[in-house]
Amino acid sequence: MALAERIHRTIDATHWRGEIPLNYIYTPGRAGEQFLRALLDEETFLGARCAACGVTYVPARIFCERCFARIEDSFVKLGKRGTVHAFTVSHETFDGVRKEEPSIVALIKLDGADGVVLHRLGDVDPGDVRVGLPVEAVFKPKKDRQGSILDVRHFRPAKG
Amino acid sequence: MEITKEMVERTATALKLEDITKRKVLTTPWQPKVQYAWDDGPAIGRYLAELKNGRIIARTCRKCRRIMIPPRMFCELCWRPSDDWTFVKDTGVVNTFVISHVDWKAGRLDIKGGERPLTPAVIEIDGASAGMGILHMLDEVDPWQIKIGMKVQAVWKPQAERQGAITDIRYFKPLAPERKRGK
Amino acid sequence: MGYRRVAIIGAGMTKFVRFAQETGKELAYEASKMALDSAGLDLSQIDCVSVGSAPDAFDGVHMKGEYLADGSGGWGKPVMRNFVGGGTGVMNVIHGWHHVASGMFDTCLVVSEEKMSSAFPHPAGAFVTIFDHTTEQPIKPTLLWIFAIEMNRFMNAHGYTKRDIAQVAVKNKKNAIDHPCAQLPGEITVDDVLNSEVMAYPVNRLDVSPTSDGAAAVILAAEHVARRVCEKPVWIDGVGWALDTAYWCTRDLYYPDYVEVAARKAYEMAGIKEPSKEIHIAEPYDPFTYKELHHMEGLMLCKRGESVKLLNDGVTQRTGNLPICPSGGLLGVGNPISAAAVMKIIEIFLQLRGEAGKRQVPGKPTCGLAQAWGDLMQVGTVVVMRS
Amino acid sequence: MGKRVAIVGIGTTGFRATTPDVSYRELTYEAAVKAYLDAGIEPKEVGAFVATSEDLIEGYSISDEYSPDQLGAVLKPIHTVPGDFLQSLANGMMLVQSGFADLVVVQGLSKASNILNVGEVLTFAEDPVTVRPLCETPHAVAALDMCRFLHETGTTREQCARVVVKNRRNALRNQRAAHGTLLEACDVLAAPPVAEPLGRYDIAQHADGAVVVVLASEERAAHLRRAPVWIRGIGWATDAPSLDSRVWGDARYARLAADMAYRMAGIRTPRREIQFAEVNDEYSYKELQHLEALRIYERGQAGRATEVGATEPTGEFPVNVSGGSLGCGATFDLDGGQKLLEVVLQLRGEAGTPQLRGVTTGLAASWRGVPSATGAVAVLSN
Repeated sequence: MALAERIHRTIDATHWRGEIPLNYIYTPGRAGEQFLRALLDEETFLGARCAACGVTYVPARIFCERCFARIEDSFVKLGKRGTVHAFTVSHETFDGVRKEEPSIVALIKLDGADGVVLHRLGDVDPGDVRVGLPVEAVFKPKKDRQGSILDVRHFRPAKG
Repeated sequence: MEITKEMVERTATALKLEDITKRKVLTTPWQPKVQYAWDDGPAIGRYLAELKNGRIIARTCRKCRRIMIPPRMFCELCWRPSDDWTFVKDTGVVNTFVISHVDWKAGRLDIKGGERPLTPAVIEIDGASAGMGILHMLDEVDPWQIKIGMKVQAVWKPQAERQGAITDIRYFKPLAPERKRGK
Repeated sequence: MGYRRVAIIGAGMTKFVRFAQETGKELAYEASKMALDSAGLDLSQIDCVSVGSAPDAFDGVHMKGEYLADGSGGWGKPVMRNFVGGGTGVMNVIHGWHHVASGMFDTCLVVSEEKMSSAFPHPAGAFVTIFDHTTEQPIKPTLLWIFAIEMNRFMNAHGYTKRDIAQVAVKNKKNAIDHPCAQLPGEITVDDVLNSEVMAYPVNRLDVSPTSDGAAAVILAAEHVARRVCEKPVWIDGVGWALDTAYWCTRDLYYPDYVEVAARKAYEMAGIKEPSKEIHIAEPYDPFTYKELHHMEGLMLCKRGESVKLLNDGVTQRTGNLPICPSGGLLGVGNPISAAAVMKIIEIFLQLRGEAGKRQVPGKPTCGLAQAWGDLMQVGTVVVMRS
Repeated sequence: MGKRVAIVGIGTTGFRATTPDVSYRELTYEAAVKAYLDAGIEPKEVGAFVATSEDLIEGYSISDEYSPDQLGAVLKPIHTVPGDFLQSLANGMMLVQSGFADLVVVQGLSKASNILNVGEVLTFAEDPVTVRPLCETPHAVAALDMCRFLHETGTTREQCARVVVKNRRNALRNQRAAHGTLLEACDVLAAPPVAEPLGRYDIAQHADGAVVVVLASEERAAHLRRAPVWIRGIGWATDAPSLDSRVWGDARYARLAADMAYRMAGIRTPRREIQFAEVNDEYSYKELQHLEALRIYERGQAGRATEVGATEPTGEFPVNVSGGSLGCGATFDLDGGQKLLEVVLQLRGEAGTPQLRGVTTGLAASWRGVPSATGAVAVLSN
């Protein structure tokens, strides 16, 4: 409507294909650098605590989003244990392809943190996962770690 | 309050290129694959189809009497549907131009090694309303001989290679008299 | 008609650098935090946030306004992003003005950020995709071309030479020596510009502003708040913005009509009849040398074809009668697109308060202007400020 | 109390899964022509325009370049809000209230069908360092939120499925909707899982379409032909953008946005003072979660209400009579435009077959989709 003339043959309804051709390299930032290095070197999650708000963020960040205090000097090591805050059994990849094996994606509330880490669960049957399940991070061997969130292979039910 | 050097000192940490390429800082790469198929619609669809036929088509507005290229189904100035199709010529006049030593990736052309600079131009198409041009490339001319106001003509791909795209015109070249002044 | 008066009461910015270690969020935080501190406010006193950032393709994050919201002080607040390409920085302040002038909010934190270095090795792919996807991108254009195309037309129309225009780079880079955030300050000569690498004739390397990372922020407040919390509010007395057609090849690029339309609106609002006399200091957008001159003409700070004369006569020097880009501009301070234009707003803010330090222009200016430009040579955004 | 702002014209193309015969230009043009005709105005009378777009959705690096022509806005004040349509509407409202313009146009568009890989685009919105490398589907973000919502409120998957059944059936009666169909709850529950508990039918499919709205000041509205629909309240808010620190299981952004809109509208008991709503239901559970965040239902009660038919067109509080996002189609940042359109048409008595009787106040609530934590709310009255 609104046009004086329209396409009236299917064959004339054409399209043009294209893309946005880009490549990125991201720095993790001042806080992120330390967060990733803590995974890499110490197998621990680094958080940041805002004393005024009583909130512990993880990953560590340089500012408290609630009160805008600078918390760059209040980083805390949170270890690698926590509980499942929420989970999903995921059957598709991010580009929409059906996975052969579904993965379990979870929000992990690390002990001592208020925030959550998004990661995968492993060494567990989907049917056995529940909210509140205690879990721990499984790290790749040191030689395979690169300073990435993927240095953590997954979380698994905590032992003991 | 003045903004002083001391105040801004810690606001941004300047890295060197090699800090990134040699991973002195940690980095995470990503190459998005964002692809589209944009519907042409009647105006651009016909424009491309006629390019495949070796012709340039425009749309007219009866009210402002403009002959519009690229064609559009409405006149953006009169705010009414456009009226008719009309073919325009494949010749035109250089409105403005560039002698580019860089390509779209910001890569440098090897000018000293004899590579020809890219010479894009806005070309006012003959038969379209005054000042109505398109972006295209100039070639078969010494870049430094290009002048604003120069008459040019489309050089088409052979019919079999045309696919209904703006690149069915390979480039524009000077009309015959000007050509003698080229290399 | 009477508008609710809106003032700028605080400002902050990061250094502008080619590769910042900081994330976009962190840069936004540093600028926002400094702005809050300078106004003596804490985040709870901010009613809303306006985020300005140029293409998502620079930082490499879709919905960048969402991504930047926490670093911009937007947690749990009304946050809205605005976008007019390269014109976004000044638009962002205008957008903040919308928020406060409407009466819906009393304070607004206006934050602009750009991290162009994420696009690696160069954000060229982001530039090719600003052109029409079907009728122009297949020709593989680059952003430089549109500047070169426009500059050539501008030179041709007025008989300006590259030597004339090169003086803008000399002036602005020199001005930037006194700017603590500057990325590319320096003493250069006209010959340095003319002898620098040819990028795309008529544009040489030193005609071009750099690729940058950085952030800048200002705080806007309604009059009753501004008078209470701020000793030297700077008033936003006029705003204007306009976009021309996307069919850019059908316009005569020698003159920026869109800047004139935007400026007329801002002048009308500010009650300015003779801009060249009533405006004491200006920060027109200068991502490329010729652009400063092109915009001075569009802003009617001089007659068409006379901008070079003002430049030649030293009128636009920091010590001249109409200082232009006393900050050092994008050519000297750097060009993290939208943050660069907020830097211009900040420069006028500081100059009108007499707080520009070594950059302070003489004569106690009371009326200044900042302007930005963007898209396909298409958008003008103008703010007129008074002390 | 700000100056009153009215909607005096609205135009739409309606929504279809694909629109292969028109470009984004012509799609917007159609909605604009209709909106201006509806308002009885010419674009040259308009003081300012607000366009809505996100670059990666349009497939441009600076998509705002392409906003003026098809709105008749060449050399006019026009800018783009990369946000939800209702945020653009709020911006338009501010432009009227400030006195900058007494006639403002707000535009939104979806050409979702032109995006070949939506998952890639949405993943590109996730944090590049801490989330994106996992390469999980963006639907997982919604699924985690849903998991938490079900866990905290006791809402069931069946109740969510009832939302799908209702909205897609409602869409069958709405000529503007793209995805109407007859399903039963068991069909929804039996559909292949995408990210559990989300199955295929729990996720709205996309649609193309455009909406253009004309806003006017009270003085100007008095001289226009259409009876105004008043924007009584508007609100928008962003919760923590990072996945790590936001509230999961509750739409805090919607709660904050609604609080702002209700405050402006002077609404204390939304459930009583508002008669119907169009709320974002891009995922089935979102309708329920949003209704609770909007204080229409107590936490944990929206599922029950749905089960007993309270949100059906014939129920006590009709929700998404249009079919919502599940029935009309998900349209990215046109979401709020699709919701607003239906509320305006209902209040004018022009909704067609799904027309509710005697309604005077309605609510539109949008969400910017995963992984955002931003939503907007508008309260409208005739």
